[in-house]
Amino acid sequence: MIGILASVIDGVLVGAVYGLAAMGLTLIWGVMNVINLSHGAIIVLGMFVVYFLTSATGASAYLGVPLVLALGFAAGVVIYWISVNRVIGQPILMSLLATFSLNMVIIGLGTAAWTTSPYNVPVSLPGISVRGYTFTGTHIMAALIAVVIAAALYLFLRYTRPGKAIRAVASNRDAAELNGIPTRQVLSMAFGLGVALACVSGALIATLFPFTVLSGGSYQLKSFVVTVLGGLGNPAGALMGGIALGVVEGLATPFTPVSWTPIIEFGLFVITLIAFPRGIFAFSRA
Amino acid sequence: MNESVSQAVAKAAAARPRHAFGEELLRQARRPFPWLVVAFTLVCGLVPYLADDVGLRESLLLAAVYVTLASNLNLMIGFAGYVNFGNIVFFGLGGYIGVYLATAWHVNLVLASLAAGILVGFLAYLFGLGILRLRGAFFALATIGVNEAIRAFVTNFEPWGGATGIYLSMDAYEPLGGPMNGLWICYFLLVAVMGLSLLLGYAIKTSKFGLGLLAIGQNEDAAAVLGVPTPRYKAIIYSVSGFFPAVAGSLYFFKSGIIEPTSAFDLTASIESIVMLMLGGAQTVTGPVIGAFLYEELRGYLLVSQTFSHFQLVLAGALLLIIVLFVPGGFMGWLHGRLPRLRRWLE
Amino acid sequence: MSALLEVANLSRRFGGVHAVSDLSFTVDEGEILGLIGPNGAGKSTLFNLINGVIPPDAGRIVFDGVDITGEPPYVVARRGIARAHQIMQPLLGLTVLENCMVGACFGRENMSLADARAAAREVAQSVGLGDRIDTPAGALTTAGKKRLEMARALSARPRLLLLDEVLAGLNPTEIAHMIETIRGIRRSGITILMIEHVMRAIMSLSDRIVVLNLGQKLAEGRPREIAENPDVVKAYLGDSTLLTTVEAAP
Amino acid sequence: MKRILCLFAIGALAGAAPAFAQETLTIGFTASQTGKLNNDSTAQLRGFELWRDDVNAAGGIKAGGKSYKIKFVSYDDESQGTRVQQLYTRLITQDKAQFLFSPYSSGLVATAAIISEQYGKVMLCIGGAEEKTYKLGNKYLFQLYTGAGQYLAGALDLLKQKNPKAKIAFVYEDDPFSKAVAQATRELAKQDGFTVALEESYSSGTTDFGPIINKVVSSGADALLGGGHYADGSTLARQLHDQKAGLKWVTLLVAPDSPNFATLGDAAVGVSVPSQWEPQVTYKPDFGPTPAEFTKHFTERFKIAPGYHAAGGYAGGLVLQHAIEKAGSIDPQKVAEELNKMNVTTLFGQTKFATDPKEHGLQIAHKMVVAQWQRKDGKLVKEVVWPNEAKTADALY
Repeated sequence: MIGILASVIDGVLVGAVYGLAAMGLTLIWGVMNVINLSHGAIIVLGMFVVYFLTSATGASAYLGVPLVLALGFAAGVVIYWISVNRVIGQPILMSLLATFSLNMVIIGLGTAAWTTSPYNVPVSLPGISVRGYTFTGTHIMAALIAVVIAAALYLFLRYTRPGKAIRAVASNRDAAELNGIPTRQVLSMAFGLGVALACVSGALIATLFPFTVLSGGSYQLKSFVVTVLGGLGNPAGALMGGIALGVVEGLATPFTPVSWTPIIEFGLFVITLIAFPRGIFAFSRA
Repeated sequence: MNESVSQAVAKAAAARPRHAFGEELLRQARRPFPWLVVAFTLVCGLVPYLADDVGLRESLLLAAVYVTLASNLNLMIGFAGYVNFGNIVFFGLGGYIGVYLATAWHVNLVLASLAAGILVGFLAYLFGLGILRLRGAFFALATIGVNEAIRAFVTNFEPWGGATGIYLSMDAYEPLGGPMNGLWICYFLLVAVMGLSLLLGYAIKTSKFGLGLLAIGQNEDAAAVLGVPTPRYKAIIYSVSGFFPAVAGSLYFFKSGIIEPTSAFDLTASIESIVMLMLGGAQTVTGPVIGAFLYEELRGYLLVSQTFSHFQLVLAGALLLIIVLFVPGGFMGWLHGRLPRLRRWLE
Repeated sequence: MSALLEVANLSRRFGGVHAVSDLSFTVDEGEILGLIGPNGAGKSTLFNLINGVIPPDAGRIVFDGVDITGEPPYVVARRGIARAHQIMQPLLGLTVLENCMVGACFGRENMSLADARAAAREVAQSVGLGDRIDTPAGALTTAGKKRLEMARALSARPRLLLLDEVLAGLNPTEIAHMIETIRGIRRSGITILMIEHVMRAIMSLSDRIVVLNLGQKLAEGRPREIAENPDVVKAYLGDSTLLTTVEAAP
Repeated sequence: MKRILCLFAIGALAGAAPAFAQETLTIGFTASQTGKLNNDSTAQLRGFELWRDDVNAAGGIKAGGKSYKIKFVSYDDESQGTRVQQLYTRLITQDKAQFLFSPYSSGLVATAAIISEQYGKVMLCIGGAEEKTYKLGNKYLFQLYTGAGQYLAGALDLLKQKNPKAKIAFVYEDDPFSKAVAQATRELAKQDGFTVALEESYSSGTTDFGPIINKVVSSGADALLGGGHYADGSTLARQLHDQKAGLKWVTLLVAPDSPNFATLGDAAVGVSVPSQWEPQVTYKPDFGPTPAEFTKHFTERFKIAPGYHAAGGYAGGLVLQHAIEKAGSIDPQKVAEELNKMNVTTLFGQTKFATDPKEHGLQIAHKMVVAQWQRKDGKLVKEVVWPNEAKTADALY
């Protein structure tokens, strides 16, 4: 029994980080109807930024989070103007391919620079042990940061001028344009924000698990699942979806072989898509 | 003016005898394009054989597989406007079914491949019932989900060897006259599948069914109001677009001698076929051929080039981005724009 | 004249709003029935219900003696109901000819591709798009797209044509042109049910008019009766166009 | 016509060539320069390169009155099976490789083997221990490593000495090699009277072992056997340490053999590995350098101690060289016959291939050792702890 509980708690902790990873994807998707297929590659960039930061300065990985946010935002704005701006409003295939090609470029450059060997960010925090089960400090810390960032994003979208502009553009681009909102600038800001979130989640994941240049793919797939569970363009939903995914994984593992988890995950994904195309948690749209 | 309207409508109303199927076939046979496809297929099949060039054969074999994938993908993406990101699932499943039948049950390769095609077509129809209700990006994601779920399932499916996959013993090539002969036979069959895929694409493009698909691809709701039976057409094309990739998968993995989940359900291969389609030009029959050959050449060159082998992904990605941003019609779109007359010759 | 289309007790709600509520009327073979009412009266919803884009919550739709309630739009189209949309929905990437061919192929006649090509060419010619057959629909002007919308519906050789504000956004010359076209269509034996805001046009074209308000039938009758109906006048209170156009109507 | 031209060309070359025939022998292979097998494959590649440079420095391979300089043609297979077949075909058809080395890891070996067999090329298989490939009726494959079935036999022997009633958890990568090892070992363990407390496989890209470690804790296991390759194995070891799984014995495949494993620090202590070879072994080779000479030479060149992948790579070259020299020809048929007859000891230990057509090419003479990471004078070192006659330290349990 305690084994199941431990497994579920672990699921919640990791799920919060999944949720943060998905937040960037869902924000971009919801605001400009672009599924960012370079999401995984961007998560990996976040991982490497933290890696080089800690190995160069010896500083704690958590101190790097604000810097990762800032760098991610800047990178996102640049990416938007290079590859996304032209395909806004075009058929979905175009934006999928534009972002996918970006994915190839980032992964390709990353492979050339860092090979595909695994990297580690050494972080050690005291964990909590209960009856043989240990919850590591890094997991708890990552989950806490994820929740704080989710809350900050929620407040930003709700109560600040740029946040309101993003929401306005998301709900009706033409109307926003008519009201004098410079939609393209707002879109680039939203894209930058999405990329920044992806980078931060990558930074946090790097403190938990080893990673390679190719690690992003699996987190990207998980982000899709989370986004579909949580509903489009809904950061709060993404956090809930992430935790839901973590709990499902946690609940499943004591009863089935771990290798079955992906079947459960993707089965759930497809069924949710068909049954609730707008997401299970869509009702709580922020 | 009003008179002409009533006249036109009345004229259109006057019942005409329908063209019989045979007559339609005859009409198609008088057009140059199908013969171009046949000639191309023969050239592909015979040149490496006559030149006895195994290296050329291997390179053309991959190109033939790519053409088959891209051309069938075109049915979904180019015609029906449904972005199928998990298209490779047909190829992988077909490969598994074909290789399994050929090794465990000792079914003849051709029969096993046909069975794989039919079974996968049927499975696709069933999946389609579920996921074809989704539109746009949601459909694209669902196809990824289907591919990943099936990959995870096959990884755990022991009769198919789980994560290890199925290995062919060298005996498996004996019915084909040994491995060397077997490779040639697999090659000819794959080239034939490529030719048939192209003819299928052409037949659909020039048919009423194809017109209906194009209408769905442009605006599904409007198409339905115009009378296009959208659910049926979508289910049919999703199923049909799975047939030849499955046959090709069966032949390809038989030729390879091994099938395992990671290579059979490789999402990257799916996306690569989209890249080829875009490179050559969607909505055309020739586009996938040009795209596949160009891409295979490029990839092959980059892979073994000392200078670029580390940058192959970067270059391929940059190329794709340029196409998407500046030449969305691909090579054929560009060519047709330049030389509209060519439209009559190269579909 | 017998009823070609019979709508009985039709209702449809969106959330708490009654878009169409217990509506009944008939369209006779060969007539032009005008449908008017203020914005949000449920006119477009009614069209969507008739051609099966959305299913009704209650009520029946009978077309040519067959109950078509709840049938999907492509079945309805095959039975002989075609529609020109208020917001133009041309298949932008296809040419004018191909657009019309879609209508011809999948409409009532179920034509072969070759027949459809011939029919589409003739119809395109007849609505004045003859010289633009190979133009992609996306490249047409607004008026051109409206014509295409009509041509495509006509190519299906329907028995009943639903026209949703085909005159909106056209200049007076174009309107006059279109009115003649509509008259021509009726002469060729096609029954027409049309929504229109250009009162002068609908008053002159329609044999009968049904007035909708808040999803319900407010009035029904010949154009002149409608114009003098006090309920209608009240519903349009503040909308002086109705009064002036009706007074100006012949 | 073409033939005549060819003859003409050969004649012209022969006329131009110097009297002592110095020719080139092309050996083709792929290595995982990128991808998840990168770390393991690189070590093997270094073994190949060291052998090549040694041979060429000594004037090449001498066979039938000629001497052949070795030339490598190699490509990056990205650790993926799809690329392997394409590239091996290219090596054979376009680059005209006369002999082949295998890629690294059982899955890729099996994939490449199909091509080498289809074209009838001799392939020395170094990085693949799984046995199924040799039971498919192949004629030109020769395996250097001890087969997967024997991999963990030593670890079980050790465990029997320490705790005959140990509860064992099998946690292994879902790939052909690790799966074959785990399944064979599980049967051995049951015969030896151990309890199998848990059996879990994980996919190759796994980075989060939390769920599995929770299950290990729940199962109450004392010992963990399994792992896979470097990337996953080192992660598993680290997370076992972080989550304090309370195991008394951990043996992982492959990963702990790499010198890089020492970077795990405390997490590495006590982790053992079945090894094909360790620098401390004292085999007396029939030809080629001794283990000590090789270790010194290798460490000087690459600034890192050799693991068994490196030694295996070097030995693979030696075995091929020996067979060619004995055959006095580079005809694949004749070389294959020599390999069939071979029974030699190199720095890598004894090598002999099965000749029964049902398992042709399988390694039947080579023996393994078990090595364990221990702390000695504050430094992490890898000690041989089994078999008893070869051990350099006692096992930590």
